[in-house]
Amino acid sequence: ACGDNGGSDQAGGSTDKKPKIGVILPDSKSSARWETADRKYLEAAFKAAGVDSDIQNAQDDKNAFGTIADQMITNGVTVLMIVNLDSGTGKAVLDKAKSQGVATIDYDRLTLGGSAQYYVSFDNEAVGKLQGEGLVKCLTDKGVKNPAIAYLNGSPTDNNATLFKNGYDSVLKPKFDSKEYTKAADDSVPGWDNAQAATIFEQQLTKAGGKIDGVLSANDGLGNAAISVLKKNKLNGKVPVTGQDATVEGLQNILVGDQCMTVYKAVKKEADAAAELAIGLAKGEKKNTGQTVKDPEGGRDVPAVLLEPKAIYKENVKDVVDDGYVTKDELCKDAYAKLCADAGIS
Amino acid sequence: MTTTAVKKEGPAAVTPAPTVGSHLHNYWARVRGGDIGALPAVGMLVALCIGFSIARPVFLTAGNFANLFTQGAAITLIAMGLVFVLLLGEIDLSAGFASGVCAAILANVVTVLGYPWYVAVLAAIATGLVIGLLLGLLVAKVGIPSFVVTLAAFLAFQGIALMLMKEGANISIRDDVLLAIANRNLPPVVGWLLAALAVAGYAAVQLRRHWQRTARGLLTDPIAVVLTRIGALALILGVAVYILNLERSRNVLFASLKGVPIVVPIIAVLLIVWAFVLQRTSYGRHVYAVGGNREAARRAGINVDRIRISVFVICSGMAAVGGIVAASRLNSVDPNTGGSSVLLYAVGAAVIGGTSLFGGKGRVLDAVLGGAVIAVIDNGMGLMGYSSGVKYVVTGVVLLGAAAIDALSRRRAAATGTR
Amino acid sequence: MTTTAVKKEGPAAVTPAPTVGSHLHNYWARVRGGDIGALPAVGMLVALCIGFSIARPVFLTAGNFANLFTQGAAITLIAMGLVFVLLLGEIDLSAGFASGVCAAILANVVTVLGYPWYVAVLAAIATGLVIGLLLGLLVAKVGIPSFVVTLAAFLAFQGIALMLMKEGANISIRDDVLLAIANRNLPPVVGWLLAALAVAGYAAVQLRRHWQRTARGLLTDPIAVVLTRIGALALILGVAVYILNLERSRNVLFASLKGVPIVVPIIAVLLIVWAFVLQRTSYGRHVYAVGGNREAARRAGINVDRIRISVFVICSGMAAVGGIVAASRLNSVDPNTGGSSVLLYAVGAAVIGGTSLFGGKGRVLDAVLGGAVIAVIDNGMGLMGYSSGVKYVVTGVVLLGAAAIDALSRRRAAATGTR
Amino acid sequence: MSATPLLELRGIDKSFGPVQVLRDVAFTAHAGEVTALVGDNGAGKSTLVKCVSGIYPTDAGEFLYDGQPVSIHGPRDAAALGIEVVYQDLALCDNLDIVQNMFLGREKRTGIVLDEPTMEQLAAETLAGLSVRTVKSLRQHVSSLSGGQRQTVAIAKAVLWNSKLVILDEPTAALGVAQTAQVLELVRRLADNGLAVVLISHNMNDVFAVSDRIAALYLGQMVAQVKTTDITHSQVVELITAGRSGSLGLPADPAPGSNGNGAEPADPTPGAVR
Amino acid sequence: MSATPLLELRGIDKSFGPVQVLRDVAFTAHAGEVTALVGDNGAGKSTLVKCVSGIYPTDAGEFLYDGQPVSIHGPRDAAALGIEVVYQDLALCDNLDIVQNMFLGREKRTGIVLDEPTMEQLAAETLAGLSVRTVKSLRQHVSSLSGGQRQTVAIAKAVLWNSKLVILDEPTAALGVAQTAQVLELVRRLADNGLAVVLISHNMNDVFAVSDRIAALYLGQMVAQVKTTDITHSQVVELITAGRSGSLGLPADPAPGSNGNGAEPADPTPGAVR
Ligand SMILES: Nc1ncnc2c1ncn2[C@@H]1O[C@H](COP(=O)(O)OP(=O)(O)OP(=O)(O)O)[C@@H](O)[C@H]1O
Ligand SMILES: Nc1ncnc2c1ncn2[C@@H]1O[C@H](COP(=O)(O)OP(=O)(O)OP(=O)(O)O)[C@@H](O)[C@H]1O
Ligand SMILES: [Mg+2]
Ligand SMILES: [Mg+2]
Repeated sequence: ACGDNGGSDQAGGSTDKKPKIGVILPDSKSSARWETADRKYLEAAFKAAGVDSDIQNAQDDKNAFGTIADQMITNGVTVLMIVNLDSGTGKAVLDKAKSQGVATIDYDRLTLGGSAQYYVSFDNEAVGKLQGEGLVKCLTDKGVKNPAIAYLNGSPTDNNATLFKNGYDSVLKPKFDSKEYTKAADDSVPGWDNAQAATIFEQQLTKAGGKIDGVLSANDGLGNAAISVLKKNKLNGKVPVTGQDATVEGLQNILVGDQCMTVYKAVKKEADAAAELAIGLAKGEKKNTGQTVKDPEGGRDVPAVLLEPKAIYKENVKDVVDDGYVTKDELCKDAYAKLCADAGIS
Repeated sequence: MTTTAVKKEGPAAVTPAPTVGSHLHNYWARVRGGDIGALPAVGMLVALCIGFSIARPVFLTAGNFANLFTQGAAITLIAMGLVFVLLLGEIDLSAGFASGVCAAILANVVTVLGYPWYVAVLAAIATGLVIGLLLGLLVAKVGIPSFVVTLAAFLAFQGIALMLMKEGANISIRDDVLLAIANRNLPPVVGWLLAALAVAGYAAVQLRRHWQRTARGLLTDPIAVVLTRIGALALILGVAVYILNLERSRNVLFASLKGVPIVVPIIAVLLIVWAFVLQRTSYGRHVYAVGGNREAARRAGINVDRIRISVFVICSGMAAVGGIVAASRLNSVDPNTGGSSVLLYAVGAAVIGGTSLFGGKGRVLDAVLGGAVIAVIDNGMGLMGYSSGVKYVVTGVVLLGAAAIDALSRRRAAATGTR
Repeated sequence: MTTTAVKKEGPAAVTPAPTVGSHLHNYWARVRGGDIGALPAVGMLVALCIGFSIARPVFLTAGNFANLFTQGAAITLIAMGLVFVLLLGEIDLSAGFASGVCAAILANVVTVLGYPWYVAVLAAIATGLVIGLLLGLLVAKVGIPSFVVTLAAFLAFQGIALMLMKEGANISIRDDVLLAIANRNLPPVVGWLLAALAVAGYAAVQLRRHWQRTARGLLTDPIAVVLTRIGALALILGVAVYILNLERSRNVLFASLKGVPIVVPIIAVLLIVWAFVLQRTSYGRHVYAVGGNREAARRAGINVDRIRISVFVICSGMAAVGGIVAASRLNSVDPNTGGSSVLLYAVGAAVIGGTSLFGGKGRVLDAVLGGAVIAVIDNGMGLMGYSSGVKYVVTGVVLLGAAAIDALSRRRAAATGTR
Repeated sequence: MSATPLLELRGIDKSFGPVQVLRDVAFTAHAGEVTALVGDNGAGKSTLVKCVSGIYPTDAGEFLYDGQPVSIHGPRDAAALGIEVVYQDLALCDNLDIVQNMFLGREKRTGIVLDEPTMEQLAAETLAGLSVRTVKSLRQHVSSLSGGQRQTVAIAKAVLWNSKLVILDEPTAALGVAQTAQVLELVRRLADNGLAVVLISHNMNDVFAVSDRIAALYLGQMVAQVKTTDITHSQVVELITAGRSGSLGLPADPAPGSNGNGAEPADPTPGAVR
Repeated sequence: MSATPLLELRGIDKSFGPVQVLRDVAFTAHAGEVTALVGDNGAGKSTLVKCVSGIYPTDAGEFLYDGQPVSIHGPRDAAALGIEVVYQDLALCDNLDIVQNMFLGREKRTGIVLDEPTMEQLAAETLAGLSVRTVKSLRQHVSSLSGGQRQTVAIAKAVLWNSKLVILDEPTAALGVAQTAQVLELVRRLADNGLAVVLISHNMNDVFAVSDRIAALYLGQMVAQVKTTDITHSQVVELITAGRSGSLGLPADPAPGSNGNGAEPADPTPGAVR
């Protein structure tokens, strides 16, 4: 659906050209959502509006990120939507686009000091906060006294991991300070790599002499790694584990009871909102979002659409399916059919 | 033409049959001369273990000992295959992602398509073999340098893994047999049985060889040395099995946890098989020859292309096995399986163990020892509780320190002129 | 002892001075014989450009041409340094993260500490040199294999970069001079001036050499060939500068965008300097000698250790330059700068260009040509709009295809017995 | 010797890129005879041998083996025909020991397992027959051998097998007095046993001591192939250094380099850089 | 020759791991003389040379140079003392051309730039003096040279410099008749110009033709060092193969291998595997 108008766009004014929207996604490894959900929903929205689009993924490579942006501008996009890998790179791209008269949107991640027209996102700190609260809830349900908590943070080089951590720290740190909870371990997982996460968690468990009562893991993949180790020690289900992204695997773990909760971000809503704004920009319209976010670095109030992430427990797994984010076929395969039925998923 | 009288069968019989004393003396002279085999790698391991035990006493527990095996298994298996490629002076950058692709096939076949576990395992290994065949053909027949071929494969396999995962979703593995591979243990009795079998087999091979050589009047190690070796193996295996058969559950009420992890016999069998292939078959001999001097091997009538292709097949096949173990350990496969540092660690394991990147020098045991070094470092560092930045730095420094032990103990080799 | 009369000064004068015709004839015979120098790499580039231009006509625009340079600059610079290490048959896995660490130093000095840009640049490059010295000492003096040393450094530098970034935050660069490096262009006039200067310099060197050799009665290329070479360079540079001086802004109302990107003269100068060092100084000669046969070099009295250390210094120094350019291009530095595929791409660039991993064979130009191949593939793939899985696969296949062109054109070399 | 020669070459041409090394070479080797191949340094002797053993492909020319035309595409083809070669550059694997090198490519096995004891015994016997007295152990890597010891291993490797044609490229260059005698005796014995032997040597004493025929190469051209009894020591030297001697060799003068570039007897002329 | 020898070695011992290769070796080389070093294959000649040139460290022993004790820690030290060596294994860089190899480590420069024309001219002259006639271009990589051509390059490389002691380890092994004559002439010329020359060779004719003294190594021991005029051809051969000849050499019998393991003249005995 793209590239069919390339080549001839050297000369100035772009108003009479067919609008074309470029989207740069960050990677496919920190979370599956970018390729499995965002791409799908955005493509659908653009198609419905009849605008051309070019969606690419930088694969966690900042150099590639810059290159893709160059290429999209060269390719003649009129609106550029980015999920930055970090604010610095993001800013470089946004500035370059601006100097070429290309409108820009920050998607999911705000580029500090940037120049995007809009910001559409879930609040990453809020995600972390939900995780922290979820863990507290599960521990309370289990009635554990003075629980020992292990952190499995995201990649140390990923700024979002830091934001998530800020979120759950805001919930849990007071409890550590008041000695209500104990922090048993706190490690980051390089590159969100699940295999390394398993080793890291196994060592956390060894170091704590087996006394870990709750795992705050930053996403479902890391959570599953922790669960695999717990299973090996026959502790699965006894130690609550958190997650994020509402992956099929994560939801299944929740249904079985091995995982306590995940955070679901209604990507479709986010994608639809962003697509609407982008299509508007492409057609030269300016929309009012009714909300702004302050860019602490640039000191600018960025018009924003902010969506609420949602905590998912066993009780409301159904909501994710109802949203169409995962299908019943995927989730309720084989052994999970009965569990699905129990959870009211039909 | 001076025709000097040359005695045909000289004082060959005069050469004294070695005694235990002279054997030890010769061994010590060899060690001082720099021909030290596996000693430095073992030295590294011991030094690391002592260091970590002092820093974190929990390192020395039975539970942690058992963890070591499962943590290091996948990388060790991949490294074992890489030894073959390195022996030819080639490199396979794609081994990591090849294991990822094979794991993805496994997961798809068993979870998505719902076939039984053995079909999935066969499919995964078959995929590995096909991948290896492809790489080998490109290297040997088309003549592209293996670095470039496998760099291209490194990229392509990442893409294939993503596509097999529908662009990024994980696939869970729920099959009990597959999960058992990296997560369950042998019943204690079976552990003892296997250990006894291993010792008996080793004894049989060693004694048979001894008698055969003695019968032919060839130089051989004294029987006492042979018996000592057998005894040493029995002791090591005995202690290891004993420790692994200790109860290591955090809470016996919940569940009992003891026995030799299932990956251990898997690694052991593969180690024996590949060591046999390299040391005792003409195929293995040819691998060394091609790695040592490709032109000489060609002139000796060895089908060099076939050897070159075969090592890639073995390497990717072993990568598949590694991928299966990794998938079992994580209970799932994701697009990053076999990614990040897996490849570097696997090559590093082989090299740390003593395999040369220039070909012609290396053993499968190197991969296991090197893999153990890396697993111990990883394991120990996990107990230290550093922040990620510090952890990286300390890991690097520890690795360097371990390698320095090796390098310094090998320096004598250079000093005495042996290479 | 038969004392055969041997004519001392034989028919040396009989050897005909080569004419243009015989020169072309000899060149063609050399090409057919497999001695084809840079031809395959150039062939690869042309094939790739044609392919992408057909698939996406926009590939051929001036704007895209300019993009190519800034996109490939950092990797090319790192690859240039790596050529030195590879020439010795060593490897530097840490070059990528070394560039990251140097970039982190740059950012800290200029942004956090607020020093002027030149202090930061000096600090970054000095860091690179110190890193190289350290690696070199460990390899040459302690005797640890370079793969292991730089694997450890690869880990440690990741950690250091993280620590310099305070565990994960990124540091922006706001300094205009630094930002200009990878983001601004030379005024068109300056571009023309530099091109003229380059052609004049080349002509001077070539003609001086020609006259010198002719004066001494040594064999030399005919003057017509020398003049043709100079003319060809003038033509290529002229066309390139002309295209880069075209207006390539998408919207002139917003901003004008034309001229040679500033990185181009930076790369060109470094290319000339390093090519000079390798081809025309005794240091360069010694690098080749040590890489070709370390023992022979040692016996010839070359200080092998010093050469080994020096190449690591050059490599890390160039990595620092690459890091600075990368930081400039991205306006910021984060702990991942120099990570992901940077290293593999940089080594790949050198190898694709024709540098051997076994040492003794390679040129700095290889790194530039190989870097160009990788940049073109990356650039072209960016225009195709594939999903990430497909993109990886296609990139791998394209890379393989390009390398196959090279391999097949070099096959004659093997067939005629030259290595 | 009217019987068909075991090996016959006709019109062999070989170039490396622009340099023609062999031109229109004819050569025969008869069973039961030692044929000495002589020529100056760089005359093309080793190249000719490598063409015969399939290491280099030829540009033109015919191979007849036992009267039958054959084509040899690699060392394996040559070995299959019963051709064994001791190369001047020895071609041993430095990372393997003496026994392993001697049996390389043709290991003795029981089942799939290498039969080391048998190989060790055979190797010891063969080496003993070659007067090697200073080798400390057969399990020594060949990289630690002296020049002469390496050469002996290479020779032993080639004569271990039942072959029909043995080619030795300067086999005694690095050998001591006793060892040289032993090898020459071996060469004679091989020929007497009915094998065809080709011996390349710069030592005219050796050549005259063992050979039945002498073939002389001069700058890539075969200038004469005659019976040893029909030629004198100094005639051979003349053939080697000047390409002709009396009625033998190249036709009298008109400049030896008349039929092509590249092969004239030029003193090394400074070549163009690059 | 009562003057102090240019090079004097005393009591040199050298072992490789458990194998002792040189034991208590004494050796002298006088300026203006050609000293031939002879010995069987594996006697330790090349090892002795490598000890002198600093490639191998010695286990024990003294070096006197011009009467002064010196210690040589590497080839650079040897070169600084004016010692030039042609090694048996040649030690050329295959990836460099002839000129580059000949000037390796001692390139001619103008400023920091290599002076290629001068090097090319000097190389051409030196090679012409060594009777090399088939080298096509001085810019040819040495990997493409014939065995004899390689050897000539190695010799030319060593004699290009103003040195005081030139050691040649079997320099004529691969050379043709004319080239051998040329090298022997060169060896004599060097000595006549006041250099000390050490020549290792297995060819007794060559040894007697040019040498002033003969030193014989037998199984790592120096069994005799005598004037060439005081000894006969067959005596030298006896020294080489048996270690003694009449009053020369090792003391009469009591089993030659009495003083140590490892060095007795054993036929290769099958060693223990591993
Ligand atoms: N691979 C090659 N590429 C280019 N030229 C080569 C190659 N191999 C050999 N030559 C050239 O071919 C000629 C013949 O070489 P060859 O090795 O056959 O000589 P030879 O007769 O064996 O000499 P020698 O007695 O010195 O061993 C030489 O001039 C050599 O430089
Ligand atoms: N690096 C080494 N390691 C072990 N043994 C060695 C090594 N180098 C040489 N030797 C042994 O030392 C002995 C002497 O070797 P050396 O090369 O000095 O002999 P040589 O007198 O030069 O013989 P040749 O005439 O064959 O060249 C030989 O038996 C050889 O096997
Ligand atoms: Mg030859
Ligand atoms: Mg020698």
